[in-house]
Amino acid sequence: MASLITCPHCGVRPKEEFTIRGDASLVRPAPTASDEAWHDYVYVRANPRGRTLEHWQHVAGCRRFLVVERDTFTHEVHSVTDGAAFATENGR
Amino acid sequence: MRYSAFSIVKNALSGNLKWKPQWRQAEPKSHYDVIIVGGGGHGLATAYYLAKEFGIKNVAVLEKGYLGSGNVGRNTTIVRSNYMLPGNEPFYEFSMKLWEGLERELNYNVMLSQRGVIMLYHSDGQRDAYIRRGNAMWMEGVAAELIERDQLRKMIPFLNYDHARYPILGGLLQRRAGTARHDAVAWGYARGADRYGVDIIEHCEVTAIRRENGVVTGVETTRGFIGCNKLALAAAGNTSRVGEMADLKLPIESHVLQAFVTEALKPCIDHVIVYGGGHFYISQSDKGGLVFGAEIDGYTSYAQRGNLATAEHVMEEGVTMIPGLSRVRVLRSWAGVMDMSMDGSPIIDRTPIDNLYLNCGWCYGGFKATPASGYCFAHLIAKNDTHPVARALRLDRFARGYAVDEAGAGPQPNLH
Amino acid sequence: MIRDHYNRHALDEKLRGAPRPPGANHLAIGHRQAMAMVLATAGEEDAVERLLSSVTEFAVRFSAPGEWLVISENDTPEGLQRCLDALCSGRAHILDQSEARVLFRLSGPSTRRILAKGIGLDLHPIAFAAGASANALCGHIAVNLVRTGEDVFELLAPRSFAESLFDDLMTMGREYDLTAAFAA
Amino acid sequence: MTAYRLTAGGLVDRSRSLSFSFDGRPLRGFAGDTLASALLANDQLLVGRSFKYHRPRGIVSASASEPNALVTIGSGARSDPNTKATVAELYAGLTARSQNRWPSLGFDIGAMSDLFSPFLGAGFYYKTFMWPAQFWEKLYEPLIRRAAGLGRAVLERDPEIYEKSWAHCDLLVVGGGPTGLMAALTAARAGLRVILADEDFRLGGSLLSETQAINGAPAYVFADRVVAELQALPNVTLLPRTTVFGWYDDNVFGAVERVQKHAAEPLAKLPAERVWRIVARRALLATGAEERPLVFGGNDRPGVMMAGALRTYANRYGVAAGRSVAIFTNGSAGYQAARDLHAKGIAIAAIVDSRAAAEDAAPEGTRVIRSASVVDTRGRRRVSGLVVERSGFEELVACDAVGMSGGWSPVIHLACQRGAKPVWSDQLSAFVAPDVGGGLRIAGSAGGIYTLAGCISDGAAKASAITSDLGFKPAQDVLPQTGEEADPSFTALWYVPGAKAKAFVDFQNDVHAKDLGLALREGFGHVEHAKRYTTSGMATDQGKLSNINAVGILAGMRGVSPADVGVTTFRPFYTPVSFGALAGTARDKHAQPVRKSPLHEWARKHGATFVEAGQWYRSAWFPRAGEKTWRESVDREVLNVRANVGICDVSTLGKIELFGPDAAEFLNRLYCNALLKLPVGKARYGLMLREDGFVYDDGTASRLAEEHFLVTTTTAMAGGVMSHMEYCSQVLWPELKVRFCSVSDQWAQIAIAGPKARGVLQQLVEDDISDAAFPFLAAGTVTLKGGLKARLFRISFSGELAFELAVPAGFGVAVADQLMDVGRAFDICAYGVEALNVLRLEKGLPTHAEFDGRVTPDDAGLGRMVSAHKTDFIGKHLSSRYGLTAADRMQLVGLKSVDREKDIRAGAHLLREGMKPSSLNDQGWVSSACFSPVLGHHIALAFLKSGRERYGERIVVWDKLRDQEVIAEVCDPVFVDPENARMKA
Ligand SMILES: Cc1cc2nc3c(=O)[nH]c(=O)nc-3n(C[C@H](O)[C@H](O)[C@H](O)COP(=O)(O)OP(=O)(O)OC[C@H]3O[C@@H](n4cnc5c(N)ncnc54)[C@H](O)[C@@H]3O)c2cc1C
Ligand SMILES: NC(=O)c1ccc[n+]([C@@H]2O[C@H](COP(=O)([O-])OP(=O)(O)OC[C@H]3O[C@@H](n4cnc5c(N)ncnc54)[C@H](O)[C@@H]3O)[C@@H](O)[C@H]2O)c1
Ligand SMILES: Cc1cc2nc3c(=O)[nH]c(=O)nc-3n(C[C@H](O)[C@H](O)[C@H](O)COP(=O)(O)O)c2cc1C
Ligand SMILES: [Zn+2]
Repeated sequence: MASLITCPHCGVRPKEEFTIRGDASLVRPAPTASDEAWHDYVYVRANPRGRTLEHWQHVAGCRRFLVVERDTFTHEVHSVTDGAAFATENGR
Repeated sequence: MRYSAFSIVKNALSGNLKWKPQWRQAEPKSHYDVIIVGGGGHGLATAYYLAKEFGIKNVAVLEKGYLGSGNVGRNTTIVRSNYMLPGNEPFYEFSMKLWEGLERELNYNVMLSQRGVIMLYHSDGQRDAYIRRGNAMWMEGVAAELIERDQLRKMIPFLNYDHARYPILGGLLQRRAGTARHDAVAWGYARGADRYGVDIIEHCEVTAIRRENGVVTGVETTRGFIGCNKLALAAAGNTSRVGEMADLKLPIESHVLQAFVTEALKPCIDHVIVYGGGHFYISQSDKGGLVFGAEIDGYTSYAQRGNLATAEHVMEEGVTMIPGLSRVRVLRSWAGVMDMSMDGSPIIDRTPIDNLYLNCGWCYGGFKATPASGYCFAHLIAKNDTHPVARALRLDRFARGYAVDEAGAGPQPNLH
Repeated sequence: MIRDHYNRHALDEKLRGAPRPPGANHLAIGHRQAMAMVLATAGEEDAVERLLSSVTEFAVRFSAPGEWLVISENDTPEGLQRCLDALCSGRAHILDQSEARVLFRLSGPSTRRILAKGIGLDLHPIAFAAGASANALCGHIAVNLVRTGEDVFELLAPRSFAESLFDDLMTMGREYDLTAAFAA
Repeated sequence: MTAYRLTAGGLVDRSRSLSFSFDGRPLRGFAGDTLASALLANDQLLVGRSFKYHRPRGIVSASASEPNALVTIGSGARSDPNTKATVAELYAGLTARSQNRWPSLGFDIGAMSDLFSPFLGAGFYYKTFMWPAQFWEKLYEPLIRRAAGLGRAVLERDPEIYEKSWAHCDLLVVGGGPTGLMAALTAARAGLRVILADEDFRLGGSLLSETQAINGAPAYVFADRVVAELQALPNVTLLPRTTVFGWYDDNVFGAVERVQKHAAEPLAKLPAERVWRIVARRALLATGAEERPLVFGGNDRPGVMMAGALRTYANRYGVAAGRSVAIFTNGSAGYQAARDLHAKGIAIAAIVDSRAAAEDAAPEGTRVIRSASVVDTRGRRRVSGLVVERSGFEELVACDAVGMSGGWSPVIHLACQRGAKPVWSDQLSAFVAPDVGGGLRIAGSAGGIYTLAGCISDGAAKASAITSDLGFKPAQDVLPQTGEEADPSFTALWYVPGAKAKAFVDFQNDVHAKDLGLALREGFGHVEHAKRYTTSGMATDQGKLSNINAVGILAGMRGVSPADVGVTTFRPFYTPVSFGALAGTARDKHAQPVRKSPLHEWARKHGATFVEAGQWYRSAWFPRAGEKTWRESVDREVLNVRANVGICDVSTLGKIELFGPDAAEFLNRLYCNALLKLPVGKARYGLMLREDGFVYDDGTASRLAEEHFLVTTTTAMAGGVMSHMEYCSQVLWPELKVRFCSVSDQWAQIAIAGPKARGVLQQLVEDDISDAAFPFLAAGTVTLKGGLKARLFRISFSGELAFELAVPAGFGVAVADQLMDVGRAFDICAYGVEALNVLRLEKGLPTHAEFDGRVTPDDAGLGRMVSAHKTDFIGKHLSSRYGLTAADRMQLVGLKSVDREKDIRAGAHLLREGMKPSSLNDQGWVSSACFSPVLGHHIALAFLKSGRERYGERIVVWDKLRDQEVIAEVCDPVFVDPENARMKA
């Protein structure tokens, strides 16, 4: 992972073409949600050792936000999906 | 065994056969007053100050690897107290003062070298930001100097004054800042704590935290269960994993930072120089290697290794700041896993669980904090009360809206 | 579009002076094409793609899902805009980019080796065949890349980066005596 | 004379003699030599001094593992310190100098430290030099620093160029010995895209030193044939002189090619070195095995070398390291070396074998001393004899060179760079690579196969397997034939007992066996601790020869197996790589791309001084004849804008165009102020927050049509805001029907500001732009005379009547020229970002100096912009936290020095009069300051605790850094035209 990402739209690309936004498993709370929900959304991270979902933007390519499922210890990438498709599928 | 020139001569004459281990290989006892998770600089310093300053000596430090295998043994050794925000500056200056007496206090030469840290600026805006910072330092009585270009040129002639992409206009200098020998800090504190009876238990990984009626009673480890009255976490880089064992939700991401060393060279770089046109920083170790680094790799990771793209970028910044580095060869690169907090500042605090204490979020700046962090954490554990210089570093600051955001980058750890 | 003293090219300064004869490896700088960005509206991506590929007056470059760069060597920016508006008829938003990008056409036997010095994409014909296009990084600059022939590639770069990219390409081509001039 | 060039043989080109020099001494060698082989041929055995004790040191190896023979090659700005003579290819005119000695290599004052070595054991410095405190920086540290370090870096600008390249392949073969060559050939014949990299300048690896025949011909001929076939294949890239230095995630390899390091006359168009980033579907490690030194007393004496190196010097370079060579071995390799040397006419003084019995054949008439140890060596600057001990008896064996052979270690460095730990093999008595997954396979001696035939077939077999794995059809080839050979064997010997002198483990860092003992005694017995405490394995060779012996010795002392000790972590770089190569072309002005505005040439024509703003160059001010300081120019520009009119290039602002039925809703959620009902044809100032409630960026939003918007961002945040918008639209609200695209590069944008702005502009614009027709904050399309369509916005960052005119980028210069032309009658001037800054400061408008990431809209005095009615926008919820709304927050205020002559400067802090400076008493800070030519004195914007309640208060502006203290009056931040009358005129 740390070297290459396979963008579903552009193919295999070097890491330099991407920027990382962070945890992709977080769901933005409703505006009326509790302070705690908002605090957790903005400040708390599961930060697992192992599989994680992360947003990588293909800034120098298609500029899409991708959801990269990868292992934070082995750096193996399990899947890469389009961020919008992921969000829609997960009912956001 | 006290160290001195005399002891060196005496031992040398008897074939150096009589030196003793610098700390005991302790066997875990069944129960301690305080267990500290993490045998890095902070955990060891905490144990040392707990015993020395607060009289709590029935303490164990549990380290999953060999002592010092974490970030204390892989950082670029810069110590400084040139912070801008009022929540940080008093704390780091407290640390700096402790550094200044540390070697005699520990009877261990940690090679604190106050050679000066200079941070270069490249634009008027950056200069103003450094002036703001310099004045914030002076607010705490910490000397800072603004070095203008001409003076800088005399001081450090080999910088890229004439062809840099971003002109070098000057720098902010803290003369008292510098470097300290990373490993020696861990070893010195370990030896110091050991002398007060602290058990340092290496190769002992904490795998679970046992709680009874909501109160921590001890830890499961790879060497069995060990009970305690108070549990203190100082597991830099692995904080989230250890915290999870007590269901703590933390404002932490683990990120990798790489560092590099060149082949050994005769003395050529006399200061710690920080490039403001990027994140590059460099100093020369006493062995002659140029030790340097720059920004983090940017993604969360628990692997202590970095990627080539970042490494190449670091070199680009290096030759841009010092063109003469071009032919110097880089010997080794390595990486450390750090816990990046959401505002780039550390956390020393109690947790929602009464006898569980937290020390984390040191990002890439916690080496310099080692003495103060240990001291303040020990203070907190012993007295259940935050040390005055660490008041801004509490865990609830995010909820209350008091982030200590030195970079002004907001809650995105890879931007700090 | 006709360039004249009234319309400056981003590389006017770089390419000032008498043109040198092109070498075997040559960088031609486009200066009269019209370009537009086509953004398909939601749900119309496939339809727009079909429409775009049904026309031969202009070239279509993939930029992102639902986004294409369209280049015409003959039309004016206004003409291209009209043509695309008519073609897509509400299925897409059309933005004139004629002034926003500079076209670099690299040709010659060493083009792949030259580009490999800046572009991480595998440019072997089995991986990137003639006609393929993509946004990619060249050195530190994001470009749109297309292979228009076995040894011919075009790069579209943002206008503000054009001088930098030009310098970079000339450095990359130094080993192969790369020459440069405005396209005929 | 002891070392000398053999009269015949070797792969050097005896017809091409090359002159070079060492420490000023002119010498000659042949094409095909390394510096080391040429030095040996000239009997120059002593080449350097060790790190700590400055002991005389000679060449030890013939490879990249060399710890001792480090020299500085070249001179002046082209000096390469710490270069290994053993891999430096000889060229005509090469100049080499020895290092770490003073005044000369032969006589070195530093060698005195050897006398004190008992006091300088491992880690001695941790125990002393602590008193008095201030002596460390002044006395002790400089001494230690000077004593340490090897070569000298000149830190001058490097005249050479470097570059990088990407490469993609099906199979990368690392190492071009028999294994690698066979593997590459097998895969290439099957049609795979193959890259073969070897750090040597000639492909063939150990075949170049081999005396065995392959297919009836000398081994090197076989190598040449394979290379010739590979070279002819279009699907093969051969990379000699290329070291693969790192294995990274996703099977990406870093490699460095020394393109011209060996060239006597380098070509200007080629780089000195080139870094390759190789993306390999599969890779094969065929890096061979390393021979181990033996740890015996006096083993660092010049002339004590690796047995295999002696063999290589004799066979490949036609050089004898001595006339009478003793061999000290624990296995068959020592005998092989002896046989080869003997065959070349070099006398073998004796073979000292640590084993009791062995089947290996010694050359005719050679004395073999079995069950024996070497306990010391004789000689000063080169070895003259060995003290051999056997059954309690010592004897002196005279010799002038020694070959030591301690067994073999597979070279598995690269395979273990990604976290996998090497595994101990009892059978091989070595650490081998674990299974590291399908991407990287290990073959030949790197995999513990030590026969030539075994290597050849293993290379072919592994390549065949990869070939089918990738879906190619492997060719069925007959393997080349080799002669009979026995698998080399040895009996591990970590430490030769009875040492009478220091027995070195790590030669370069002067770590000897006793240091490891000391480390263990002091509690540093873990292999990583031992490394750090003794520095074993930390030198420029990274312990390629020494690490395994250190492990063996620690294991012996701890009474455990080497498996229990383990090895230290392998890390990039396999061998050191220059900064220059890794940086490539991105340096100096090209360190980052430059962005230029479409009006850059226009500004240049008008004499602009440019300033870097992120990647952009922006015009800062436009000096005119007679103006001596920048302030004169800026003051003039400001006054002229306030009195007449000026134009300014604002093309660098980010511009994003949005379309779609939900575009308004989208923007409404993005900005904290209300945008939903923005009328068509209108622009509005907009403020974006981060989700944590602090200001992210400001700009304008204009509605060009019902479903069509244009937003601008600040120059600095253009990229960030674009990404942020993409995040919001793709990730947060994919259901919103909105499409957008950056149009920053399409438009040249010019601000026209000043009371006469309309007058000037109307000369160019066909449409009516009177206040009635085009009121404040109007936005729309206009037609310029001549027909060009342009966009016009009536927005102002100066407080004056102002417009921003956008035209397609290429027309920018022409339009700006026209404005200047028609503007002459209106006394127009060009102004830069400095004047822009003064103008906005006089008007109290915050910019990025104020928006430093810790500021809320209310802090900046923009609290009323935040919509209270919107249910949601980015940053809404967390804005209401206590800390963001507390009454004592710092708020934006204006400052005027009470003594109008005194200036206030940005970065100063604020204190109440009479209060002591301290973090607690800190009242705030000055964010921007300037001289206001309109007011005739300095003004500033500052953040002050509860500032808005404190207008009229006197405050100390405290700039200790520049030793300046000024009393200022706190005031409203708007210094000029608070009623906005001018702007709306
Ligand atoms: C490359 C790099 C460069 C840096 N440069 C600087 C610098 O120049 N200046 C500066 O001030 N700071 C620097 N830092 C940051 C600094 O090193 C760290 O902030 C600091 O060392 C962290 O505190 P520590 O020493 O206690 O951490 P560590 O040494 O990491 O200690 C934590 C310990 O906890 C142990 N542990 C974790 N989980 C468990 C468990 N479950 N059971 C038992 N033990 C466990 C770990 O093994 C580790 O030894 C740098 C960091 C890196 C990575
Ligand atoms: N006599 C003995 O006891 C003995 C012991 C072991 C091996 N051998 C012989 O050695 C030979 C081994 O053949 P092989 O092909 O496996 O290895 P080899 O030693 O012939 O070739 C290895 C090659 O890899 C290159 N290399 C190593 N690391 C590299 C890197 N990081 N980047 C680029 N190049 C790198 C080296 O320059 C070398 O040319 C066989 O002939 C075997 O019989 C003999
Ligand atoms: C300040 C400093 C200086 C170092 N100098 C050297 C050096 O001279 N030689 C060397 O091999 N490694 C050096 N290292 C790197 C260590 O060998 C090691 O890589 C690092 O401590 C991380 O440990 P690891 O690689 O075992 O994970 C240095 C490390 C630090 C922090
Ligand atoms: Zn993509």
